Amino acid sequence: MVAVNLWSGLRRFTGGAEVVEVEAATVAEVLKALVEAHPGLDPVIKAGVSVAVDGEIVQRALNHPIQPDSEVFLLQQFRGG
Amino acid sequence: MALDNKSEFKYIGTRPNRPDGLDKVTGRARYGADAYAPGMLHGAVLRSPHAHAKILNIDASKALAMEGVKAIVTRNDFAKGLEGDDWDLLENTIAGEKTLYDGHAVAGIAATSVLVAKDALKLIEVEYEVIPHVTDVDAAMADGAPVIREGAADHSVPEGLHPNVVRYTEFGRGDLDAGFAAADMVVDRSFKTEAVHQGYIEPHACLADLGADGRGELWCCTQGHWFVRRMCSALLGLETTQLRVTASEIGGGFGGKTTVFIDPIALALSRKAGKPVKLVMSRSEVLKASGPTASASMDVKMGMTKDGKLTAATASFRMQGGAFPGAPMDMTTMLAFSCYALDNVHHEGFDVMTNRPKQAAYRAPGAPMGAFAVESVMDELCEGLGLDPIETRLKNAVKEGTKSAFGPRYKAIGLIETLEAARDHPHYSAPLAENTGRGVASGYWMNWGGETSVSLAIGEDGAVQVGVGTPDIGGSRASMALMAAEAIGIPYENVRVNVLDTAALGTNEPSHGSRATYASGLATIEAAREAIGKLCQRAADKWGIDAEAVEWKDGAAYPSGPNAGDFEPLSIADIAGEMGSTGGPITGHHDASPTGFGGSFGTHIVDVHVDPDTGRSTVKRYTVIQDAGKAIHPSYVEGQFQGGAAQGIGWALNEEYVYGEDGRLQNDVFLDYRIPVASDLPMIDTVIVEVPNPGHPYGVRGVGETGITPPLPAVANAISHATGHRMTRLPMSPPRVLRAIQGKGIS
Amino acid sequence: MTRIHVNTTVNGDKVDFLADPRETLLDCLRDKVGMTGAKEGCGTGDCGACSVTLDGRLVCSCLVLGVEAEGKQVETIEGMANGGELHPLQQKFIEYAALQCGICTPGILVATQALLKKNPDPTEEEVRYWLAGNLCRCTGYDKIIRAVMDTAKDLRAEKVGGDV
Amino acid sequence: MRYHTPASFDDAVGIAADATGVTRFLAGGTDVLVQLRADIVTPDDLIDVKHIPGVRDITQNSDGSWAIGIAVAGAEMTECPALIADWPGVVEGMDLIGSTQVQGRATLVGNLCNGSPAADAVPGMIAAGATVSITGPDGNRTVAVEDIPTGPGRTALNKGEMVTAVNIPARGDNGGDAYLRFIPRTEMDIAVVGCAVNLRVDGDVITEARVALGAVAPTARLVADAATAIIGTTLDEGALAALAAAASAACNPIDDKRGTIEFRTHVAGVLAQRAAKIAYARATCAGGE
Repeated sequence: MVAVNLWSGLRRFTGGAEVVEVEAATVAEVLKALVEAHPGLDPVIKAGVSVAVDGEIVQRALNHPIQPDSEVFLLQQFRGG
Repeated sequence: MALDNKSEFKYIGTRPNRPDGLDKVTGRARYGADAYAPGMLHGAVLRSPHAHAKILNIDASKALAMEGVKAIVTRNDFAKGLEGDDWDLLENTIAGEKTLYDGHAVAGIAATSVLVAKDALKLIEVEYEVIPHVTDVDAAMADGAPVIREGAADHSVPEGLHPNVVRYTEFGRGDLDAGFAAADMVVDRSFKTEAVHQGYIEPHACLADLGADGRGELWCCTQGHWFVRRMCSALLGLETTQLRVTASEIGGGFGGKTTVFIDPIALALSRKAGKPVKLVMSRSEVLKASGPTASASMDVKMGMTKDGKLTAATASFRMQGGAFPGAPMDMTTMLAFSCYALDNVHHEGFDVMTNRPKQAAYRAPGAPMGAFAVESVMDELCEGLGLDPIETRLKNAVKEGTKSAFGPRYKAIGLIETLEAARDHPHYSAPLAENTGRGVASGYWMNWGGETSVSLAIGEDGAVQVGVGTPDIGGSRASMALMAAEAIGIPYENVRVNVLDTAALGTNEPSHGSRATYASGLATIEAAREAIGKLCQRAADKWGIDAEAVEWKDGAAYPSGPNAGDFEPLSIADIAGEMGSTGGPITGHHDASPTGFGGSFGTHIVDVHVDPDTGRSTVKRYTVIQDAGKAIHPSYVEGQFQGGAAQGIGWALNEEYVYGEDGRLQNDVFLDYRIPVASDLPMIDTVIVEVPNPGHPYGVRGVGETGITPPLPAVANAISHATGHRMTRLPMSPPRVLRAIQGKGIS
Repeated sequence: MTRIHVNTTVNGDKVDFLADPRETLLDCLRDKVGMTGAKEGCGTGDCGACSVTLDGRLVCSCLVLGVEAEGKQVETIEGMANGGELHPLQQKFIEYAALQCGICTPGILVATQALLKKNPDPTEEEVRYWLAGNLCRCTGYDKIIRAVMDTAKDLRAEKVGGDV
Repeated sequence: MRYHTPASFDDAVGIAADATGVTRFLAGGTDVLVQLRADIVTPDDLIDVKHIPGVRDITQNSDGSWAIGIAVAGAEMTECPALIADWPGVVEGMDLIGSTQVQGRATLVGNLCNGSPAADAVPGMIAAGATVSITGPDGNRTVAVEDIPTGPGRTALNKGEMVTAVNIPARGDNGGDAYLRFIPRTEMDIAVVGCAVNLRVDGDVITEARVALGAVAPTARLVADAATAIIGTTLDEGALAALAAAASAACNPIDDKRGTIEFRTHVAGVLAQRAAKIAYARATCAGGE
């Protein structure tokens, strides 16, 4: 299981949980599992998010691997200038 | 992608002439407006004179009847049924039922000359019904404010907020009450910043040629032509790969050329007229109707112990990004406290719509506003507790392994190194003249990887051509050539770098997010390594040994050790000269969406003199210290530092969007939109700190954006010290500073 | 609209074109003479990207009408190098990385050349004030000013050397 | 738009008098072209005055007074040492307009006839006591510079009339003038406040003075009270305070994107003091500069 840290604004979609444990080996699997566990997150993830995996920020590379002990954060989508 | 841990570089870190230098000093370089096509028409755009109005009717019959007018387009000439971001983009490109801001495009025209097109614009009759408008962020959130668009708010917005609040975020951790209770001093302040413009000197320009069969070409100045291709295809209902987009030389972007404004209009005109159409914005159109940055209204509260340890921090950011969702409040919130280790921290952000143009990215989008507020409070805490601002920052600075305020732990980073370099810099201890204050501030930009594709090919003469997809805004072709030269071991002069068009390479994200040197550089190195593998194979074939027994060094293949056999080395030119007969062309290619982009911290020191009688501020001395990871071409790294500082100084002192009561932009020319001129600035000293980024073979961090983050608070802190009054509002224009000096408050 | 036949000299070459009197010299240079080195950054004389000299006097070509060029000598960035040999200012700008995007560079070079003709030994302050009408958004001006000061020094040394 | 290149003032006036639409004279063009470009004014007839003989001349008359041609560019004034020695403030005012490039084109008369309350060249001319020569369908007249602007964008010139020269009095002994303006940047801005001071001394006592303010009222204005405040003084602290008060009192500015009423009123006093000090220093060490 991977512990995914959400931002607190998402608690109202997860029944108050700010950390959600999911079974996942890639970023794509994390996102899929989050929506399965909490369908309220679907529009959030569809709108675009970034995922931090052990300090690296993944936005497009959904095949990025995740270890069971990885530190994973769901973040808002990044933009650059 | 791991760090090579290479300590010796032959080409990286040198300062050769850039490959496009000659073109740019002789006038040969071709920018957006420098393209001409046979039979070309000229376009012009009719724009709304109202901040907010219903379009009741558009009658273009008189204009169309004018001699030389070949096509007129309105919203009806674009794709139907778009949703989400594409709908926003189309609505911003050309108004639908309502005009949403002063300068919003209403119709486009193509004619045989610019003068005819402009004359014809005056004959288009538009019937408007003017409705109430709002341009200020706080006013737009207040009860009774005109609603820009009902139903624009997304899932993130809690109940009870004004419909103009379209996105909301909130995150944090720890126990704020306990944190503030543990503080010896708490500062709670409100801040406000005005919208500013990227101010690139080249207005948007394009040349479009789109056939009735849906196949077309577009030449334009952009930071990312694949973005342009995707956006234009969506707005015109084209198949993406039917549109070939070529990025011209680009005359500055700073984030403002990562989207489209006129390109879809030029394509629609071309499709309708059956001829190429050139469309160039005027400066006034650029200021009114391209994508300035957001303005912000902010509250920041921070607590500190008397020995300088931060105990808790909260912030609320209200940001308007024009008549569409997209103000960068997410980046502002994530990065506001990025410099400090905090156990108790909370952030809140509001994305608010107003009757202003749709904001676009501007260098570290969202970060400078947050840094202004947070670093000002940090300075006030240090001042109030009698602490040194650099030592105090060092005491709280994040380092490798620290949990960031936004969650993840940092990898190897260089904030402490920049602070130590600032503390030890002679500027920090130099005496100050009368009425002069010194300000210090730090800042961060996390950078970006993004989709990247690079192709590399060996020429018959052994020279190397590199094709990248990231437009060169500030010397990146030189950086790519240096990295390719280093990877292959051939002279810099033997590498040619070209920015390829969308038909020639896989998808590339724009040159934004400080990603070009990082991501295209990484892909260039990997593509070079792939080509080296092939070169070694050719040598191995020739020698009749295994490729594993061939070693590549200094641009040549060698047998690796005595066991491999005794062969004369084969240079890249030797192998290339025979490549046609030894298996064909030799190329390397790399596609990636790299994630290890690291991030770059900077610390700035500035001395500002304030005329006590007029409130006029003069920057007397400026020093930028920033972590580059590894400076590929130090001159252009310094250039990024200096340019970022200059833009930040402009934002701090005199740049602002001024809207009148009528909701119209009052300062739509460079005369009144006051960017710094040469005589406004001192030399800008730079110190390049190098803490290698573990996510790049040579340790590169993007350096483009961080430099605009510290200047706002650094200048504000300096003026606060020079005047004895805390400056909480930008720009710190003379009337505002004079009022503060006279004790009349900050208006 | 009646167009006017204009005869002028650009970088030493006689050229002629038909101009609507509303068209600026910048428009005419770019669209009729085919010289796109001068750029339009503002159209109101505030950015200097269109700098040229008119009978030796530095002007913004966006603030001169094409018809005013009748019988005049116009010098543009395209005439600055001597064939394949760059002017020392051009060479120094490349060496000093005094340009990033390069859109302001032609105007700044033309303006600087005019300065050094008038004042071969300018102070940093004089260079900054002379160039105040040439906006650069990329560089913060630092490397530009250094390149100009250093070129001026080289040119003075060359002149002294020549006299000896 | 018709473009004319008359070879004499008579021809120019004839064209202007016969014109039925919008007419503009073109000298430096730094305002006309901007207005044309921004679609604010597109003249039907544009009269280029630069082909009239003598319009590019700066002439010092035998009595020491100056006549400045209507097409003399700012850069040409700053290249005339004798004019600068006599009227540094007048030249400073002209020199502050726009960039080096704009200096290559912009003219005193253009700056005056554009009618901007913030015109930098105008307060210096007013303080100097300059006049303009005017010719028109009804003959010639001479008008004080301060009587030319009548409001933003408006002048006292009648249809068909045009200025043919600016006349600046002889400097005379023991005089000095200065012009200062306030702008947020160091260059390239429109004046938020402008102030010119012209004075004469006998020993260290001011015997004559003229003070003019720009950008603080619908037109540049001559402020008699400000002059009175320093005449008969050695520009001591009391006189400076009275000068500042008189200058501020004469302000009737507007709030706009460039400055507030409050700011302009205050800074007018500050600039009046600073300009007076420079003019006084120039007068008291006249010739020594």
